[in-house]
Amino acid sequence: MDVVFNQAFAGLSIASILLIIALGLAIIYGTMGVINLAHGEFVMLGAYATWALQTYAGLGVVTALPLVFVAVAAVGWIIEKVIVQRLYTRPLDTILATWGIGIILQQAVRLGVGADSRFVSGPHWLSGNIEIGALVMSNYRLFVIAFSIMVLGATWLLMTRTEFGMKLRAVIQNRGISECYGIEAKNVYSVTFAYGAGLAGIAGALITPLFSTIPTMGTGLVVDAFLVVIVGGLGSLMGTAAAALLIGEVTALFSIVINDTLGRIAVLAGIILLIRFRPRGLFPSDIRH
Amino acid sequence: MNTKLSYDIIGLTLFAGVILFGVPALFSYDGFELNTFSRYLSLAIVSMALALSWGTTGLLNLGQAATFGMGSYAMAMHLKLKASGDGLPDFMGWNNVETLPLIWGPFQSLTFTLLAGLLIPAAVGGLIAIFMFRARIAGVFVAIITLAFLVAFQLLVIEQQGLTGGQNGLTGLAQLVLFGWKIDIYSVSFYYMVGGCLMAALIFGLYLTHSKFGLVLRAIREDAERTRYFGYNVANYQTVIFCISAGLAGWAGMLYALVLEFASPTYMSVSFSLAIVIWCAVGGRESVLAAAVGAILVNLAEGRLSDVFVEGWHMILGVMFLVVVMFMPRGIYGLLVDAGRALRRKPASTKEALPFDTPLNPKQES
Amino acid sequence: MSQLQVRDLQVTFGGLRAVDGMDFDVAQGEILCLLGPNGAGKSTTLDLICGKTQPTGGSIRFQDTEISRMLEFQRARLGIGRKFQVPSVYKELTVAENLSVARSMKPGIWHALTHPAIRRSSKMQDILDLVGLQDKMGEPAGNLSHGETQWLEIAMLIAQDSRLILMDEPTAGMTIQETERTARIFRSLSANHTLIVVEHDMSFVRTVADRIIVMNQGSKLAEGTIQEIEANEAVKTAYLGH
Amino acid sequence: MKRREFLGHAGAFGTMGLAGGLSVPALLSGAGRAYAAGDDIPVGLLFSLTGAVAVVEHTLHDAALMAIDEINAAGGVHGKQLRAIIEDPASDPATYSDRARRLMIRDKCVSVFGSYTSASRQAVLPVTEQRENLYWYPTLYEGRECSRNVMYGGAVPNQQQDILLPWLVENFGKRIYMIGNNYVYPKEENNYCRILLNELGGEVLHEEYVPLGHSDFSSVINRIRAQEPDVIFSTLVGDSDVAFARQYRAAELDPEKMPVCSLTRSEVEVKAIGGDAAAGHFSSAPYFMSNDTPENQRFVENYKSRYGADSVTHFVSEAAYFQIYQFKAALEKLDPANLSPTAIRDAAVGMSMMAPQGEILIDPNLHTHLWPKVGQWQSDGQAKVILQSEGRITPKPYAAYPGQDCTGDGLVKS
Repeated sequence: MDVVFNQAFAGLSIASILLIIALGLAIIYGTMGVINLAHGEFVMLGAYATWALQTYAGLGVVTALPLVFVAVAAVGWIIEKVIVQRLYTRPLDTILATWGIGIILQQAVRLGVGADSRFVSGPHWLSGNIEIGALVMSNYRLFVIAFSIMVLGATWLLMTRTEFGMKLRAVIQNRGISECYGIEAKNVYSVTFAYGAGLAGIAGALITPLFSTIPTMGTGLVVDAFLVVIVGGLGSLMGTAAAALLIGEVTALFSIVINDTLGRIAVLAGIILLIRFRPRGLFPSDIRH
Repeated sequence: MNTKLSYDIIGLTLFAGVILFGVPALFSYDGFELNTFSRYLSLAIVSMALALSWGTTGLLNLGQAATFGMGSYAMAMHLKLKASGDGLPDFMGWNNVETLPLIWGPFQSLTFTLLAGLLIPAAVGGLIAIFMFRARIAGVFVAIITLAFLVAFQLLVIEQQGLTGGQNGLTGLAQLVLFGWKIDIYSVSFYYMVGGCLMAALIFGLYLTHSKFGLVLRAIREDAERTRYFGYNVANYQTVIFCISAGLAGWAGMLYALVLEFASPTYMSVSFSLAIVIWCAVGGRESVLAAAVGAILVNLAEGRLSDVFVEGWHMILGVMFLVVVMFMPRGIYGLLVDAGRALRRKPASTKEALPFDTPLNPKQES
Repeated sequence: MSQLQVRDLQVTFGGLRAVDGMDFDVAQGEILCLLGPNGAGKSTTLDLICGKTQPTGGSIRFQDTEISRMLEFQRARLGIGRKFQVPSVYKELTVAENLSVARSMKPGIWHALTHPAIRRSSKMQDILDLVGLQDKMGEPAGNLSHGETQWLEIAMLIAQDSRLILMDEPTAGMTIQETERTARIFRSLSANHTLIVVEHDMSFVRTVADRIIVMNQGSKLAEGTIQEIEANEAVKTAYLGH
Repeated sequence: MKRREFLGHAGAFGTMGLAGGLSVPALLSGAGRAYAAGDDIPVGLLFSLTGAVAVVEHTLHDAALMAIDEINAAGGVHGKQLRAIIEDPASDPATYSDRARRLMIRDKCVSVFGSYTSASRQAVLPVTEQRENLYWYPTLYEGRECSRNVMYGGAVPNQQQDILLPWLVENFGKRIYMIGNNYVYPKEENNYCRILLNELGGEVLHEEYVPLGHSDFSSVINRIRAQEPDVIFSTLVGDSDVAFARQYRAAELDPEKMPVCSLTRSEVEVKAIGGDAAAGHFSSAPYFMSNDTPENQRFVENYKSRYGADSVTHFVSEAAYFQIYQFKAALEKLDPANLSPTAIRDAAVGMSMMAPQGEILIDPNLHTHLWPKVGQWQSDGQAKVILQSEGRITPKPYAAYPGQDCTGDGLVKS
C-alpha cells in the first residue's frame, strides 16, 4: 500500500514535469499548428540560462525563473520572426525547419559553453522531505508540482481573461476576419511563440536541479511532450494537463508492475491506439475546426 | 512521348553514368572511397523510398528508420549465424539464452534472409498502413503515429537483448557469400552491386511514378477526399505504397548492414529517421531520382564538411537544412524545374487562353 | 423504373436533425433540382447519397443495390459522381492528368500499376475539345484561370462518366452567360446521365430541371415541376415568410 | 584557451583532409602499406565531440591531445612528430565506423585512439581487424573480448570488483540493490557481481535496468526506499547517473545508511552532480584525480593549465593519456622506417611504465594491469581513497566464464 501511494506521487511528479514542458508546446501547436521540434532545445536553453545566472550572478533557481523566462522567450521571439513566420502555410515543413533550429541551438551551446555536463544546485530551502506516514514527498518535487499548476492557471487566465487572450482566440478561429478587425495576427503569433518558448525555458530551469544539464538534454524530452499534447487534444490546455497526469501516472504504474522500458513501450502503444481512434485527442477543444 | 518521362529518363541516364562510371573513375577505383560511396548509395535507396510515400503520396513517414533497421537486422542475423558456425551467437550466451530462438532459425538460409529483409519490413509497413489509413488518419497524425511506433520499436529492440544484441546491436559478422562470391566490401564489384541495387530501385520507382498508380497517388496527396469520389480505394493505394516504401527501406537496410559490417539500434533512431526526411527534402521530395541525389549530396557534404570543420559541421548542416526548407521547399529538384521552365518560356508565342465565354464546340461525346 | 430510391433518410448531428425522413426517387436520365433555404439539408442529402456522411436511418437504393452503408469509393464505382461546391481539381496535376485520374472505369490497384499515367484516347480528345482545353493539356491545373478551372471540373465529371452525378451549386460565381453555357452542357449530359443539382439560381433551375424538390428543415416541403413549385403555397410561405 | 587552440588544430587537419579527399588518391595496391613514410607519424583520434557521449569523450579527446602535444614538444619520437588526425564520430556508431575507415585506410594512421561506449568500440572493430590496425580503447568495459587489434586501457570486471565486493559486504552488509543502464556493460558487471556475492554469501534484492539517457528515477527511488538495501550497486552511466544521484539526494536518502557504490561515476559526473549530492557515496576505479603521485601531480597540473582551473581528470581520461605514452614507448622500440600497427602492438606487450595511477603493465592479452581503488566522494568533488589493492591486478576479461581465457594467442577455450 505504501508503494502505491509513493508511486502515485512519483507519477504526479513525472506528470508535473511533462506538463510544464508540454504546455508551451501545446500553445504553439494549438494556436499556429506548428510542430516545434526545437522545443526541447528551448528547455535546454532554459537550463543553461539558469546555470549561467547561478554561476555568474549567484542567483538561485527560483529567483532566476523570471529572467530565464524572458531570455528564452526573446530567443523564441527572434526565431519566430526570422524563420517560423515564413512557414505557417506549410505545417509539415515546420517539423524539418524546427529540427534544423534544434541542431543549430544545440551546437551553438556546445561551442559557446562546452560539451560537458553543467551543475546547477537546487534551492536549499526546498531540500528535504515531507513525510506523511509511509508517504515520502520531496519538497522540491512538491514545489515543481505546485509551480506547474500555477503556470497552468496563469496561462489559462491569460488565454481567457485578457485582451491578448481574446485576440489570440479570435486569430485561432479565423485569422482573416480577425485581421479585418485590426488584430495583427503576425504579432499575436510572435508573442504566442515567445510565450511558449519562455514556458519551455522555465521548464528547463525547474528540471536542472534534478537532471543533467547537457546540450543534448532536450532531444528526448520533445517527443514525450509532443505525445502529451496530441493525447490531450489540439489547443486544449486542460486536455494537456489531463494527458500529462494520465501519462505520468500510467508510466509510474507500469514501472513498478513491469519495468521502465516495457512500461514506456506500453505507454507508446496506448498513445498510438488513442490517436488512431481519437485523433483529436482526449479533450478536443471546440475552438478550432 | 511525355516530356516529364523523357526528362526523368535523361536524368536517370546521367545519374547512372555518374554513379557507375564517373565516381569510380574519379576515385581511381580506390577501395576506401568506393566503400564510403557505397554507404551513400545504400542511403540513397531509403531516401528514394521515402520520396514515394512522402513526396508522391503526401504521407510523412517518420518511422522509415524502423523498416530500414529491420532489413539491416535481417542481414546481420544471417551473417551472425554464419560467423557463429555451429554454436550460438556469442551475445546470446552472455544473455543466458541457451537455445537458438525460433525466429533466428530460418536466417541460416540466405534466400530466406533476402526475402525476409524485403518482405518483413513491407508487411510491417503494410500493417501500420492498414491500421492508420482504414481510419483515414492523415497529415500530421501519420507523422506522429509512425514516430511513436519508431520510438517504441527501437526501445523494444534494445530491451530484447537476448534476441537482438541490445544497445550494441549485432556485431562480429561474417562476410556475405553470394552464389559462391565472398563479398569484399572494399572491392569495386561490391560498389557495383550496391550501385546496381540503387539503379534497380530507381527504375522501379520511376516506373511507379509514371504509371497510373503514381498518378493516383499524386491525386491522393493533393486531395484524398476528392479521389475517393472517383472510385479509388484510397486506403488501399496508401497501404500499397507504404508497403513498397517499407520494403525498399528494408532492402537499403540490408545493404547498409553489409557496408558497415554491423547492425545497430541507432539505425532506428528518431534522428536517423529525420535525417532521411532531410535528405529527401534537400534533393526534392517529389522525384525519386532527386531524393536519391539528395541523400548522396547531403552525406557527401557531411563527410567533407566534417573533415574541414571538425566541431562546426553540425552547425553548418543545420543551417543548410534550414535554408533548404525555407527557401527551396521543393529542394534542388524544384530549383531545376523552375530554371527549366524559365528557359523554355517563349515570349508571347503561346495561343491566348480560351475565354470562358467563347462558344463551345458543340460536338457531343459518344 | 427509378434509378435512385431514397426512403425515410435521416441523419442527426449532435441532436440536430439535418435530414429528417426524406423520400424521393430519381429516374434514369432525369435532372432533379434540390431547392431550399440555407441549412435545409440539401448539401447533406447529396453527402448522404455519395457517402460523405453516414445516415442514421433510412435507405438509399441505387440501381436496386442498397448503398447507404457503403464507403464513398464503392458508391463511386457503382456510378455515382460528385461535384463539390468549391471547385476541386488537382491544382498540382496537369489538365491531362486531372482527366486521367477522373477517368476511372478501372480503379483497381493492379490496373493502375500496369498502365501508364496518361493514355491518349479519342474520347479524351473529344472531352477536351468540348470544354476548349485542348491546348492546355500539359499545363498544371493551378495555372488555369477561374473559368478554365470550372470547365476542367466539368470535363472531369464527363470523363468519369458516372450514371448519377451529384452537383452542389455548379453555377456559383458564374456570370449569366457562363450559367447559360453550363445549362446547355447539363442538358446534353442528361442523355446518358442522371443529375441531382443543388442550386439557388432560379433561372438556371428553370432551364435545366425536369423536376424540383424543395426542402425545409431537413425534410421535403414540396415536389413537382417548376410550374407546380412556383404555385405552391407552402413554398411561398417558407421562402417569403407570408 | 582550449577552444581556439582546438579549432586551430581542427582547421589545419581538416584542410589537409579536404585536400587529400579531393585529390585523386593513390591506388591502394601500390607499394604495400607504407605507414608513416613521411616526416611525421599519423595518429587518429576518434572521440565524439558532438552528440550525447561528447560529455565524456570530449575529456578523453582533450587528455589524448595533450599527451600528443607534450610528446611533440619534447621532440617527438625518433625525431618525428606525432600528427594527430581528429575526427568527430558524433556519438553515432555508423559514423564511428565511417570515420575509423577514414583514419585507418585513407589517412594510414598507425594507431587510432578512441571510444567510450561498447557500441562504438564494436562498430570500429570490423575495419580494425580486417585492416590489421591497432585501436587503443581507454575505457573500462565489460570484458569478454579478446581482439588482437585492440589495446584495452581500462578496467575489466575483475579489476573493478575483486577488492570492492568483500569490502562492501564487510562494511555495509550483504543485501545489494543493482541499478544500471540497459546494455551489455551493466549486465556483465552484475553477472560478475553475482558470482562474487555467491562466494561471500551476499544477496541481490533487486536487479534493474533503465534505458540509456533515462532521467526520472522517482520509481527507482521509491523501490529503494521500500526495500532498504545495504548498498546500491550502480552501473548507470552519463546523464542517467547524474540524474539518479541528484534525485537520490533530493529524496534525502542517507549515504551513511544506503551508500551508492558506482563502477562508472568519476570526477566528470561528480562535477555535474555537485559535490554535496555526491558526498559520502563510493566509486571503484583505478585512478582518482586526488591520487598523490608525482606523475599524477604533473598530469593534473598540465591538464588544468591547458583546459582551465575547473577542469577535471578522471579514470578514463587518465587512460586516454597514458595510452598515448604507451604508444610512444612502443614506437621507440621500433625501427622508424618500418612502423606497422602489429609491430607496435608486439612492442607494447610486456611494457611497464609509470602512469598517474601507479606503475602499469601491458598484458600479453593486450589488457592492462591496473591499481584498483575505492574512493569516497567528498563535498569538494574529489574522492578520498579509502581502499587500495595491495598490488597490480591482472586483467581477466573472461573471469566470469570458466574454461575461457584471453591470452597472447587470442581466446583459448579449455
